[in-house]
Amino acid sequence: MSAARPSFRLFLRSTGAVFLKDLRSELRTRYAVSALIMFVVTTISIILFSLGSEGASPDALSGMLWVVVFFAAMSGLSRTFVMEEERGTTLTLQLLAPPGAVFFGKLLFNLVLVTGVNAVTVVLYSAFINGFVIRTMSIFVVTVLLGSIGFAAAATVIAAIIARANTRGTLYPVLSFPIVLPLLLSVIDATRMASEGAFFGEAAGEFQLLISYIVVVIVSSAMLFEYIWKD
Amino acid sequence: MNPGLRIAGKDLRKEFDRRPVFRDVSFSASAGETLLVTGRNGSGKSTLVKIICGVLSPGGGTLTVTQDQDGPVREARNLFGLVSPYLQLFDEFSAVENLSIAMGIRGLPFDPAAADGLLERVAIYPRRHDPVRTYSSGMKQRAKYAFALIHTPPVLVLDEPMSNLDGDGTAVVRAVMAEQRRRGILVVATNDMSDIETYDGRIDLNERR
Amino acid sequence: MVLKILLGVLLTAVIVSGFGLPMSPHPQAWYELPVIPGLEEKARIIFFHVPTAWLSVVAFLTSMTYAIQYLRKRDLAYDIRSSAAAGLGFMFCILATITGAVWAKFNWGSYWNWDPRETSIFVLLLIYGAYFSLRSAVETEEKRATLSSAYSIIAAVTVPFFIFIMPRIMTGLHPGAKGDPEGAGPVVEFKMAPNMRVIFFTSLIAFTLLFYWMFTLRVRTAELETYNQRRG
Amino acid sequence: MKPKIIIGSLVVVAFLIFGSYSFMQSNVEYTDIAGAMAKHKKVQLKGSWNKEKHASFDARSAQFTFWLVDDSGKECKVVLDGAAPNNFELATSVVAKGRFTDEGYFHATEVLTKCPSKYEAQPSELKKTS
Repeated sequence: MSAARPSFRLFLRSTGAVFLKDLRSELRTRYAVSALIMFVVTTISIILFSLGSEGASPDALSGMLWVVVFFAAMSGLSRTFVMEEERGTTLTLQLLAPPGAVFFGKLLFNLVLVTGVNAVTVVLYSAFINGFVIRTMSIFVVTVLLGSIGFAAAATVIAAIIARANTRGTLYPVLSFPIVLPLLLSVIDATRMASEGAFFGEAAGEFQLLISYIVVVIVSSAMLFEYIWKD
Repeated sequence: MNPGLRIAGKDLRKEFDRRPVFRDVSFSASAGETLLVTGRNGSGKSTLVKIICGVLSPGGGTLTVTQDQDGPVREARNLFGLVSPYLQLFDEFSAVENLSIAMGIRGLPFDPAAADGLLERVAIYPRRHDPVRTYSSGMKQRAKYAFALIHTPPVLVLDEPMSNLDGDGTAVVRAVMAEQRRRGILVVATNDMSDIETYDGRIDLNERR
Repeated sequence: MVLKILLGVLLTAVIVSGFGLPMSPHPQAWYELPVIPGLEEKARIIFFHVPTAWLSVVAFLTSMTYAIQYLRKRDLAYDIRSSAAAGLGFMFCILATITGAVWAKFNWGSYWNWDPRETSIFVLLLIYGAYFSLRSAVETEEKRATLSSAYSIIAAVTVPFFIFIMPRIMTGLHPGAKGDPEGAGPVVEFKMAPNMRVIFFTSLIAFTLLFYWMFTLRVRTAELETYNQRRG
Repeated sequence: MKPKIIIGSLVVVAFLIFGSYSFMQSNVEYTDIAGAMAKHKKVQLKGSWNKEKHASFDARSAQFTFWLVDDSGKECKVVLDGAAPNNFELATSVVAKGRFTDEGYFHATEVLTKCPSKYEAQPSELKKTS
């Protein structure tokens, strides 16, 4: 097809518009946010009940934080794409936006969603779980931030895949787990370092790994998205 | 308007599950012309419509769209407007919001006055601020016309143009079709020959299996 | 034909020599395998365990290569190859897991230890499992091919991160793991008596040929099946 | 289209390599007791088990305590979270991963044992036979 060369500014505008559309829709329906927050509250209280008066080792507690995050993310992040498919608006978006703008718009939305939810999770978790102490705040903050970006990146592309499949609900955790596992192991390790009181420099290796994971997943998803998105 | 505009398909074909839906579909249309697509259910009308609009890639063959040299150059996706039963609006938003979202995602400037004019024309102006979810199916169909026309597309593609419409609605659609014929290319996919008065080219998918 | 004869000869040689050659604490003749303290007769499983693990990785890479080819050319023939390789890979992955677990039971005391290598084979199993559940969840053939290709590529680019992260959080029992003073090289770099090494590498070659043969067979049957479906 | 794929693939490969460096970097450095005391960070302490001093497992705190001698002959107490590692008695040398605490012992999160190489005939025996 002969058409104008897509200009980068136009592309950014489309991306922003997709993001804003999802954000406004979420603010209006609050579907994903309420599900996510309820999930976080439920899992944290289950952890509280099962621990009872006994404490757990800091290692186990820093691992459990990410278990909460993982399952919360699994319950909410697929919504962006599944919702379009369920309401039949996938074609509408295909008509309006270039594939890349859809991908980055949705990625941005998931990023905002997961960062917000993770912030709430971390605050609730530190407030209610007694044995969970962070000695090196800087490591922890960077870990939560990079972890959120990584989760959003992996979740977005998997959501795009399962939205096009027939049985969605059960498929999402099955497909995500092997993809997210290296990220999960890495953030758990970094959180453990933060609770051990390691120096910021000691976690540099983890951060390097997290950053390269994020870039690799985002770049390869962006390349593959066009194929996933178009029938 | 749009004198250089032309769409042409050559030997288009599509398969699903290795079963051919259609093959050897060739056509061309220039500004001011109407293309009619007919064929019984399952003959691939909607598939061809999606291929023309660029949301589905053909299994083979080529589709060429030549833009008018004089006018402003548009991105490929902004050349087309589509109305069809399987196209859904974002139903938690109102009609006006849908139009502004569409223009935003297309990367084009949104003109509220033009939107209001369009909504008036398709007669849903009084309820333009209600969520689309609350509309009746006929109103949704009218809203889709506004959605397809807001960026004044050089090529307007109508799949089952009259579905869910009452007498007033069909009159509005006939006016839209006549206007599009003057301005650019009109593609209509239907089996109801009363939907359309004249056409310049016809693709009968029953012969293209 | 040549391939099948060669494969038969090589595999027979590996099986006979792997199981049959005597072990001696002081190997003198060329055919005597050394007795490895702590392993003894159990060492023989290495000729079969490592090749299966190797093949599950080779199959994964083959599957991914054909997945890329499919996305580029949109030809379902590549998807048949991609899924055939994945199917074989899944089978070899299960075999590697079982032989590994058996060996671990007799050497380290339990079937499963979450050693880095065990964890990575487990992840590979998960990926294969996810790949096939995705395939079964999509009805249209073209869509199934596209989605599973995309998934296998995404999975393939994240697998290396396991190799980067695993040794840092777990202690290795496997030879070549970081716990080993010899360093963190791949499995085959450990020291081995020369005659064992010959059998070991012959076995790797034989199994790779076996994979190639099974792969072409599966592709041919799959192609015949679709041909029949189209006619019938 | 094409250049996008090529550039994308290059970026993916570059960052995979970048990520692999994190793996090498994270190899916590090996040191002896004096070095470990001087640095207040996570190190890998290399030495061997002093078999004359008692090594014990405290079931209540789930910690294993033993004494480690490094190559310079210096000695220190090591407290490991968890049970004694595999083949601890057979080990020719051990590596403890962790850091020195203010209480003056080495707090290890992990202890690795180095056993004789596994797939070779015993070198001493080879000498005898040849």
